[in-house]
Amino acid sequence: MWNLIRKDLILGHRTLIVNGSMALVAPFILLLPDEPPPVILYVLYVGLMCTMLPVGLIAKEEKFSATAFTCSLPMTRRDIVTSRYLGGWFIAGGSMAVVLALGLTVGAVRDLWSDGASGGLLAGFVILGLTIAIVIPFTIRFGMNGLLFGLVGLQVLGMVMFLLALATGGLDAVERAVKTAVDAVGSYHEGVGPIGFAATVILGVAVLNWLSWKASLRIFRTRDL
Amino acid sequence: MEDNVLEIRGVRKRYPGFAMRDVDLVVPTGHVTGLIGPNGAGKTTLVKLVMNLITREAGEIDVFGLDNLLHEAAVKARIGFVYDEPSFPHDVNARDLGRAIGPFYKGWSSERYRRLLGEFGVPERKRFKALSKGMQMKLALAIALAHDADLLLMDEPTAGLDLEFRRDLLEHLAAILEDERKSVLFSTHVTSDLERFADFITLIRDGEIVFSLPTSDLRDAWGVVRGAADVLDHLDAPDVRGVRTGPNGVEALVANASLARRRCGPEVVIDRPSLDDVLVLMTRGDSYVESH
Amino acid sequence: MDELLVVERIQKAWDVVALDDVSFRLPRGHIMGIAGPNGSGKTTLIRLILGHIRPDGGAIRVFGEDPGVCGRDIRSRIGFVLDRPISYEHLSVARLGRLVADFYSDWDESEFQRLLDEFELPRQRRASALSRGMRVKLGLALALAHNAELLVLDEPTTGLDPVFRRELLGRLSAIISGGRTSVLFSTQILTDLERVADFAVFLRNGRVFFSGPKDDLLDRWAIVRGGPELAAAAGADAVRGIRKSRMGFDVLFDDMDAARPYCDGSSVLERPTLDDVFLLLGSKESQ
Amino acid sequence: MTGDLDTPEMPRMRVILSNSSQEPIYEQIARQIRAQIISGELEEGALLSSIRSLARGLQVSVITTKRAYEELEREGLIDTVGGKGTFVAAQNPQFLREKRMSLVEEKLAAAVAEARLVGLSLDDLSEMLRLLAEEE
Repeated sequence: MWNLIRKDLILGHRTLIVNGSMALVAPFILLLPDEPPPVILYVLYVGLMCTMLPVGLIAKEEKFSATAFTCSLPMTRRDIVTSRYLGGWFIAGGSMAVVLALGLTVGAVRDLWSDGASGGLLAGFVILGLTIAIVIPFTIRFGMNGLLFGLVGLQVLGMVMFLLALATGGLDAVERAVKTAVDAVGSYHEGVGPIGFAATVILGVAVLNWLSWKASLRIFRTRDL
Repeated sequence: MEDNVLEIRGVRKRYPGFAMRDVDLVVPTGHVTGLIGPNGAGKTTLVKLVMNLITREAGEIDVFGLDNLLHEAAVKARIGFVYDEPSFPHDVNARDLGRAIGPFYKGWSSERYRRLLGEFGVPERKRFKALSKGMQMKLALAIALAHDADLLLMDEPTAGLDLEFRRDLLEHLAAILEDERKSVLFSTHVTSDLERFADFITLIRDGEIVFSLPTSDLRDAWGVVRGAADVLDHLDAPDVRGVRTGPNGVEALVANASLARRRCGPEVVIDRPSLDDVLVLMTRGDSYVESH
Repeated sequence: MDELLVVERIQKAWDVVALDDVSFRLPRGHIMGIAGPNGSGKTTLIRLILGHIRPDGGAIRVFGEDPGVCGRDIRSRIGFVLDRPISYEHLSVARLGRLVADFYSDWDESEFQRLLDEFELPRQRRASALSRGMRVKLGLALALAHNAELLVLDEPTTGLDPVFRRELLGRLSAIISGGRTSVLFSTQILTDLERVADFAVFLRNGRVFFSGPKDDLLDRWAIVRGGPELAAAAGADAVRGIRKSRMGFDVLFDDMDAARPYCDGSSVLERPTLDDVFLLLGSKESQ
Repeated sequence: MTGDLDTPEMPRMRVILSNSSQEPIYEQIARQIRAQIISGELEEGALLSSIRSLARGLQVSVITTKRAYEELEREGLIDTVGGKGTFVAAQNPQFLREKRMSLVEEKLAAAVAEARLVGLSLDDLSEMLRLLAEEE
């Protein structure tokens, strides 16, 4: 399994360097506006950029139809899918830790953490887990352009729903729904306290990844290369 | 040690416009089996099924006596695989590939890999995209040959390569075959390479195995009867494997040349068939025949 | 017999010598096959003939003109099928035909349609979706439809199966049978050259080691396969190539009678195949 | 790059194959090895190349060299000792000559059968034999 991740690192090192340096620099854009963003937004942004690293590797392999070669290595399809998830967490998590750590050396970034480091870290973990769980099966099934179309499609879908809500005057209904969801989470947070809340979130992300892993297995197992 | 390195039983696979029904094939250990057949006959499908790159509707495949689904990793660890369009990420070079792939194989030797790259003339640091198609193929061959595989599974490994390289490759395979535990399954359109070198020839057409025979049988027992159209009347029907009619006479492929000789007498031309002849004459439909 | 193509002492080099003193002639109504290892200059030669590049030295005459100078109207009388994808290949076969038709004054639409039927080419399918063999046939149809007098094909049969190759070679023979058109094709598969070519040119490292009727090679030349004693034959002037074999040497002679004295009881004297010629021509492995 | 066929202790066995002759390759191999055994070039007890290294050397199929060795073994000219290799069998000249004579007889009988089938008379056949004898 680790051979597969090692292979991706070696064969994809050029892409990793490119995406990695972007992930390193980009968060500083958040510091441009005079009023500093909440730490959660900063961590979310770093998380998103870092998950693009492993996803970029998978997409590249699909683009050059090198997946057939990977499958000719002495590995089962299960190993390959699992290595995508472990690799995803390892590369994205690792790079995120590095970016956040380096960020601390910059004063302005350090201040962001003052109002709730734990919340930020939890948010980082969640964004990592969510992106990996959603993007990997998508890329395995539809490959590189599938991923791009998917992302664009999501945005378009979001806009359409927004316009629909606007047109049908249901905007405040949507608002109310979002508000109640946020309140529910807030009250649940009070109810079980920060530790309990963090535990349920982590559990939730873990279950989501497990389900996504299962889905990817089924997709990949029946795919003709 | 298995006497058959590869056994395919009752395999079924369908694509739009192509169907493989209940294919059985046995590839003996310690020998070179040449796989020939027109484009779209199912050569690539067979190779991909063995490597489990594509799914199958039915059938079992044993490699080295192991079921290639239950023991997928163990089987693939002992196969050197060359696919007719080698596909690696475009920005990697031979050195990266060696470092990335070596650990997967117990028998991998980076010294042998470098020697092969040198012999095939593959630059170690040039990016894959910058290599010519022939050079990309040589890189794929170097990788397949570098881990001392027990079965070399090659789908059209010499397309577009010149005769000198093809002969060098056959030399490499012959050296490997001195160890009778090694085997080669080699699909190619350039059948002249297989003529003397392959031990067995398997002809596949429209998803069906037409025959699997020792090459020497095809070469020494079979014949191509060339003459006027009436020559067919002399021939023994079950013995005729294929006929092509052309503007200046007919060509009939027979499985027993000496019998045909006795039937047709000394003045009829009976040549030793080339593998191209066998393939062309056994493919139905005499579309265009050259007027030459 | 007028010569459609005359190549005279051509020199061409980039950082390495691509072609060195290459000469040959192709008369009308014949097929010439060019053979040589990868990188021996075949493609460079074809690009020179099409006027895409100019020689450093020597001269090329296509229909008596220099393709580098008046390339345009020469190219209208040449049909070429190159290894590269066809331009405008996103168009369907039929529309590609209409587009190409505008380039050629003497385009013959009915001939093009007839050829599409004869070659069994699907009119509505996009050129890019055609199989490799179909693409070569499309190139042929396009070339013949503007009744090109010289067909130039760069490795047309590479990657095609023997059935398709034999059919394609059959078409090349049919094309020249009218006596008006000549065909020049490069190949790595020497049995193809053996089957249809009238003339053969063998290139190695940019130099011509044989140029002439293919049948000379098959009917006049000879090969002696024998033991170590054959090393002595290396000096003979009829020897065109000598190569080590496991048991001794294979020696290529350009004349059977010149070879006979070197053949004692235990060695073999026979006609060479073009594979033998390819491997032995120009090699001097006796030292 | 083509490793040497003969390991030191193996004698120089000389087999030259013709691509164009009608004689099957395995027969060409058998014929030449038989001739070298009978002529004494390959003495008794000499170790021959293995089936596989001969196949590699001559660039032919392993089945072809196996068939040639099987034929020679049937004729008692060579024998294979499991695991150790194939050796030239013990020959005594008398036994050898007899075997050669019977071989010639066999071939002539086959020629007579073929001739009868094709309607050649005895005179035609002997004429053909005379021509062939002179040509050699």
